[in-house]
Amino acid sequence: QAKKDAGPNLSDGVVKIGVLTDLSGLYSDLAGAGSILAAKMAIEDFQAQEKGRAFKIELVSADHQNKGDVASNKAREWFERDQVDMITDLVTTSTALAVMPVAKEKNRITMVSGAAATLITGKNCTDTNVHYTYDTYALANGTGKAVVKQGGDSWFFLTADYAFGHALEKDTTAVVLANGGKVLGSVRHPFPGTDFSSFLLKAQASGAKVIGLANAGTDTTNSIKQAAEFGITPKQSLAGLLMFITDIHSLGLKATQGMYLTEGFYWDINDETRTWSKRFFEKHRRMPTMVQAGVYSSTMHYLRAVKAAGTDEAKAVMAKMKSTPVNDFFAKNAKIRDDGRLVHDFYLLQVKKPEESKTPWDYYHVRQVIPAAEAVMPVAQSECPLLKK
Amino acid sequence: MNADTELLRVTGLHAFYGDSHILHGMDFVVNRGEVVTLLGRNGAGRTTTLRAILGLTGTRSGSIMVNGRETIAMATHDIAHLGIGYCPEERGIFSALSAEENLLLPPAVASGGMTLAEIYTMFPNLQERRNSPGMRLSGGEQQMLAIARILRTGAKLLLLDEISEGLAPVIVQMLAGVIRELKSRGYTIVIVEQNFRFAAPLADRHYVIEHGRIVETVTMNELAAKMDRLHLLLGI
Amino acid sequence: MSDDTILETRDLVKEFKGFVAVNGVNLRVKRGSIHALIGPNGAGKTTCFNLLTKFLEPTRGSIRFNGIDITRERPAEIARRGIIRSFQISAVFPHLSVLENVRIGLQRRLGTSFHFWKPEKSLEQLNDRAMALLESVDLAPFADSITVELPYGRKRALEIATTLALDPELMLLDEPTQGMGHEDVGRVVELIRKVSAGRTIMMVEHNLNVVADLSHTITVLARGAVLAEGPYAEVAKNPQVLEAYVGVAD
Amino acid sequence: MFEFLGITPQALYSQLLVGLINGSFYAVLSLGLAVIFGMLNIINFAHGAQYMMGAFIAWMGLTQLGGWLGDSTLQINYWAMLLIAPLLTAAIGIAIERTMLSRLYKLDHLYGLLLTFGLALIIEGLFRYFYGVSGQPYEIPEVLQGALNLGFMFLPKYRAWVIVASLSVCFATWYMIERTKLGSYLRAGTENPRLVQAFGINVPLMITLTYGFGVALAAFAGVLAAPIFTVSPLMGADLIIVVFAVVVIGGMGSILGSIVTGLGLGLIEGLTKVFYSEASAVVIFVIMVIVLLVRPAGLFGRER
Amino acid sequence: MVTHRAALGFAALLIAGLAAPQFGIYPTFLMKCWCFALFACAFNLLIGYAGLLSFGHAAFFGAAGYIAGHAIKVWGWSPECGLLAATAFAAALGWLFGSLAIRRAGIYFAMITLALAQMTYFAWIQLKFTGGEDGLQGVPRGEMFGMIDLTDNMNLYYVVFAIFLAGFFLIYRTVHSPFGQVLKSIRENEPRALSLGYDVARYKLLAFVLSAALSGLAGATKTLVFQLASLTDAHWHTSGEVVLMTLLGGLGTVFGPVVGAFVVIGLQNQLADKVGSWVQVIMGAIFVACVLAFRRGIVGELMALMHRIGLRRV
Ligand SMILES: Nc1ncnc2c1ncn2[C@@H]1O[C@H](COP(=O)(O)OP(=O)(O)OP(=O)(O)O)[C@@H](O)[C@H]1O
Ligand SMILES: Nc1ncnc2c1ncn2[C@@H]1O[C@H](COP(=O)(O)OP(=O)(O)OP(=O)(O)O)[C@@H](O)[C@H]1O
Ligand SMILES: [Mg+2]
Ligand SMILES: [Mg+2]
Repeated sequence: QAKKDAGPNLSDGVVKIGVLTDLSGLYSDLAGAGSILAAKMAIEDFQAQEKGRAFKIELVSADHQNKGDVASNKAREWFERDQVDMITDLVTTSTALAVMPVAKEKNRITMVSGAAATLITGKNCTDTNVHYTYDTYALANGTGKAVVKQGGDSWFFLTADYAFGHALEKDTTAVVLANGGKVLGSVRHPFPGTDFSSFLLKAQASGAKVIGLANAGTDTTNSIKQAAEFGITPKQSLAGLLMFITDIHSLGLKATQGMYLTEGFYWDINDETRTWSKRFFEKHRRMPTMVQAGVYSSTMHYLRAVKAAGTDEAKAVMAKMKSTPVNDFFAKNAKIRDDGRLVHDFYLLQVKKPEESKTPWDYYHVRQVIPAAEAVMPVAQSECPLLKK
Repeated sequence: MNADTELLRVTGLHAFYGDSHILHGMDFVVNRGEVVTLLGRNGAGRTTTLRAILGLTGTRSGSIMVNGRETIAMATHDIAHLGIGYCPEERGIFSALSAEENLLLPPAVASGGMTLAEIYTMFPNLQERRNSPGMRLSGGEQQMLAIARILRTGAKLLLLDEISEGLAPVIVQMLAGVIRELKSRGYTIVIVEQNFRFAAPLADRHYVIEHGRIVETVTMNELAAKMDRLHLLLGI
Repeated sequence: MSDDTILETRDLVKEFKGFVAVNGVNLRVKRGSIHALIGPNGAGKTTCFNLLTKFLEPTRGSIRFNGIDITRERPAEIARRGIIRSFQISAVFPHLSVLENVRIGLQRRLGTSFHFWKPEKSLEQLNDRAMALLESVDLAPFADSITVELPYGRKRALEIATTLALDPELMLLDEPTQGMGHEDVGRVVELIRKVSAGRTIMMVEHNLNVVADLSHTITVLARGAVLAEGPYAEVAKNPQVLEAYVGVAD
Repeated sequence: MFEFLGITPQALYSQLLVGLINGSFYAVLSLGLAVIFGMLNIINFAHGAQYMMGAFIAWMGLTQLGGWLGDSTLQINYWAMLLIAPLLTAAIGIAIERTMLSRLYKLDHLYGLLLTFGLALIIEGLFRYFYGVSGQPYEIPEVLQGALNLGFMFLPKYRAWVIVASLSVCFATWYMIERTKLGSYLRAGTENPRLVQAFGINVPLMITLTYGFGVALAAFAGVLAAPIFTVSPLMGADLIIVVFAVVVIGGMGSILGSIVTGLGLGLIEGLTKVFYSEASAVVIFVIMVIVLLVRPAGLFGRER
Repeated sequence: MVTHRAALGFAALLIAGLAAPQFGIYPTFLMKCWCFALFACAFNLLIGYAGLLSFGHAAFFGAAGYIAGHAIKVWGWSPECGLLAATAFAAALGWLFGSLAIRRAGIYFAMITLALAQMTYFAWIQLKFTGGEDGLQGVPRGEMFGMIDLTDNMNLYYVVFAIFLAGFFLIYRTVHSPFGQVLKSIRENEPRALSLGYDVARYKLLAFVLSAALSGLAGATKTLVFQLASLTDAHWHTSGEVVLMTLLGGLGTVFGPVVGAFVVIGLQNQLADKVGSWVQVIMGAIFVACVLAFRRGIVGELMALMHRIGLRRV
């Protein structure tokens, strides 16, 4: 029973938000049910702030199984049949890339939090999309630069042999070279892989100081474990180019201590992040990942924009979202660029030693706050046609 | 008759393959040291009788006493251990095994089986082809192997199904000799045959089967007298 | 090669890993005759059949059919030349109807066997011919039955009908009466005699009555080589044959 | 010092050794498949899932059992698990064989493949539901931590143990099947179980135990794998396809073939990783196609 | 009698297909179902009538998807040309696979097709134009024959349905053709067919190529519907799914695969959001149930039931 008189001019009387995420696959820990929870919290908080007077909001969610076709199929169904207005999360690049053109065609909004590729705001950018949380450039850039500065100036890459791994390697190589380091070589491993020892031996033979892990998920965790087994670490150090707090959690601090990594969010930055994260933890029994925090923040930002624009029409809402800066526990004064990139601060983190960790999920030293302008890919490098007006 | 003289007693045996009822109450007895044949036309149920004795058909009911033990409810492999050797109609040579492996396959179920050397003297073809895979043997060689295989096990009750099939006349003659020899050693033998000329001189008794029942019993002495009846029943 | 020789082999040899199963066999089969191949078990009869139909590759030697060298041809080609074999165990298409079984044999000569776009109806033109063939082996009443349900003897008859459908010049029968009851044996013998009109038949058979009854020429194989050849009366008296095959009558 | 295509001999040796380690996993897994295929004529699609179960049981015993029973000191260590996990998995396998597979022997063998495919989906799905897919850590047992200095490389002790353990198991299996009467019973039992039973052998029991044994081999490999590969519900799913290829190359059902081919392909795959790592995922399939072109029955298979 | 029943089935299928979207059933879902139904029918041609279980059929389905996607998106071909090119490619791939695989039968055949499919799967990951694991997105639907606007969902629906019908009819025809007869005889007794002069390998190969081509057509059509080609379609799980559809619907029945495809896709659609990873478990359970309890599949069991009732009446 939406109070239509008080609320904005909505197409079908409700604002429908879809969380399209990985509920059963490799990334269900870092997004999945936690992302749905985050979106739900955002809706509840928004309704509470508006004292329920704003408009009716519905939440739907589905598992995209990390498959582009499943995601596009579901999105199409949501848009065409269920009048969903906005889809968030989209964990892998393939799902994001598959859903974005559908959304554009149907004039709806996507707010990607889970996917990583810079393609999303690059060649494949759309004007109905926001890439909210992080991308490979930001992570590679943050970690790459920091590690070279710490003296890790010769690199060897262990790269997952698929588009995403290649992109990660390319981005990081650029950063390493730009900061005066050198790249001694790289090896491509099949994706997904199980045994990395051959590749690690090659990395070892290269004599590089740093082995950059341009892979994700279990590939990364397996590489880290096996590097320790073959005595490669700590003689050479590893740099995880795409890692989440859940990876550290499953590997344990013993295996990961000392590693550098970059994230767009960490629960233990300040009181605001802690307060929100504690609330999240109460319900989920796990601390939020940056993806989940991003889902909350993006949903909230979207709802506020709908309210402000007085409509759920995508172009108008998009314009509102771009003109209003994000200001919450997740990001401060962050703005959405024309290519859809949310420009916000990132954190360079180092994994604590086991003895330094006092409470569960107390995993990182925050080594540096990477200012927004430095963290994301400069407009000049972007291939997004929307930026070239 | 009592359990000392009779080795096999079948009473009221019914057997089925799925829904089809094949044996309709068979009754017959085989005494120790006897050679008995089961005669009948194609499809009369002779093979089924042998298979039923070993529990290889579908459901069966009635009674089968082997050596004084009721076997109708026993598992096939336990029945075999009562001392039965079976040579199936389709020979059942294992193609994955060599001839000699085939020969050595059946485990001994009693003492006193023939030795490998004895068997090879009996069937020189097999010795020559011993390392050849079972399925590569010629039709007749397979037949010889199927018989030879059970002579090793010490089984004293042999169920032989159409053993003269596909063999050269000279080998058939030799087989007749083998059966006489076995009989003289005290073996008990049930033969299923089409080749009446082969079976007739060997057997102490003939049972004629029709539609899953014994319709006629002919002892060796009665053979000449009942020849006409046999002609009628078997179309010989 | 004279015109009345339909099939001729020269020094046909087949070795299996050092074992010589067929050893220099020279066969000469007269057109229109029934030619029996007999011999002790393991003599190489089935192997010979397999060589003639190219189910096995000869190690050496040549095969000529109607004066043409067919030693290098593939089984299907041989069949298309008109040499059709039967198997030691019955070979029918169990889940097709009896009529369809025969039609498979007839169908090849329509030349439409690869035509996946033609309706099945296009095969119905063959039904009359198929029925006639079934008639000739007394199977007409069973035309619509599913083949598995036939008794053994009738399956053999059906197999012969299917073979006849190809109108083979040369039929190779491997132990056609094996496993049959006495009546069936008689029926098959009659059948073979009937269909032998106008074609050549080669057969392997252990039932000497059948051999004596049917064949014009007999070749006796032993240990892969020809031991004797000639009409039954002659061969049956050959002492070597008696010893190796027939045995001494008791 | 000579170099071969830019690789020093030391590096080459170490890569070969690493290839051998993977090869021994392939060998144990394909051996299990070969045993099951050779004897039951069933392609055990659930083999990967059973491998995964072995690893999971080991992990549960070490880290979960205490929690379940309310006594956190209660643990079953790696060594005990090398025995317990295969036995437990085999027990499950036996239950599967008794209740399901045994009904299929009379049918086309393809049904066995389809059934085990379904089972694999179920097992993997259940584990995914309960444990997620991101994987569980499992520590290398104390005594096997650290590495041996071989001069040309540091060989982790655990990997050395993997080679020793799997080769011994392979050899023992080979001996049992090829050098004792058991082998011919099994092979004959595949072909004509009723007849073998008529010879006095308890064939159903033998088949059940054989399936159990094949499954146990998979679980054994799973326990071996637990400390070096993350324990995850998906660990067997893709591996199994590679192992199928190994079995096909070796010649299906050939015991010796599966062992030798498993080791050999591990080596070849290792070398591919060194010289052209992009191809390492396909090299086995390429070899498979080549082998099949030349020898349709596989390297050690019998032509039928 | 048989043709009578088949005609009835055809009519029902036609009416259901034409009417379904009018009853508010979501057309994109239906289109997906038709694509998989065609795929399953093509697969059934091979297993049901030639007795060959291919466990690598996703290779054709997926490959054609990529070819169609690339031709339409990058080369700017019209949809019908894209579909044709993709079908032709699948046929060629089928010829290649077939020539290798038909040298063996039974389980060996299944394994070899699986491995070959796996090889192509890795090729798709490596090749640049497929977009690797990201897939090939944004394939324009364009205009069919320059006149039917496919961006309209309803137009597209009827085009897809027409494609399905054409494929379905071709398969039906093939099964009931002189060629189909020979195929059946080969399945029944291969040495005998050979001895009758049929070049068995060539018949099997033609069946394989036909099946591959039609699977390709199905995959290409799916790309057109979803405007996307992805690795999923080429993955061996998809090969497994099509086996499931066919088995569930009824191996070797004309309509079985269609029913199976609808049930499986429908279930996946219904369950995916509600039960998450249980979908896999449920699919597995269906597999097991089919193999153990009703091997004739839905349509097969129905036909058996009708047969029984019919017998009783007579
Ligand atoms: N596995 C089976 N399933 C169903 N029916 C069978 C089966 N085996 C045999 N029969 C049927 O049982 C009947 C008796 O068969 P059996 O094999 O006992 O005959 P037989 O007297 O040995 O004759 P022969 O071996 O000469 O054909 C036949 O009608 C046959 O069709
Ligand atoms: N493929 C093969 N590999 C090895 N040896 C074989 C092969 N085929 C046949 N042989 C051997 O060749 C010999 C001849 O076999 P063949 O089958 O031709 O005999 P046959 O004359 O038909 O005998 P029978 O009358 O017993 O059927 C036999 O000793 C057999 O073991
Ligand atoms: Mg019989
Ligand atoms: Mg022979």
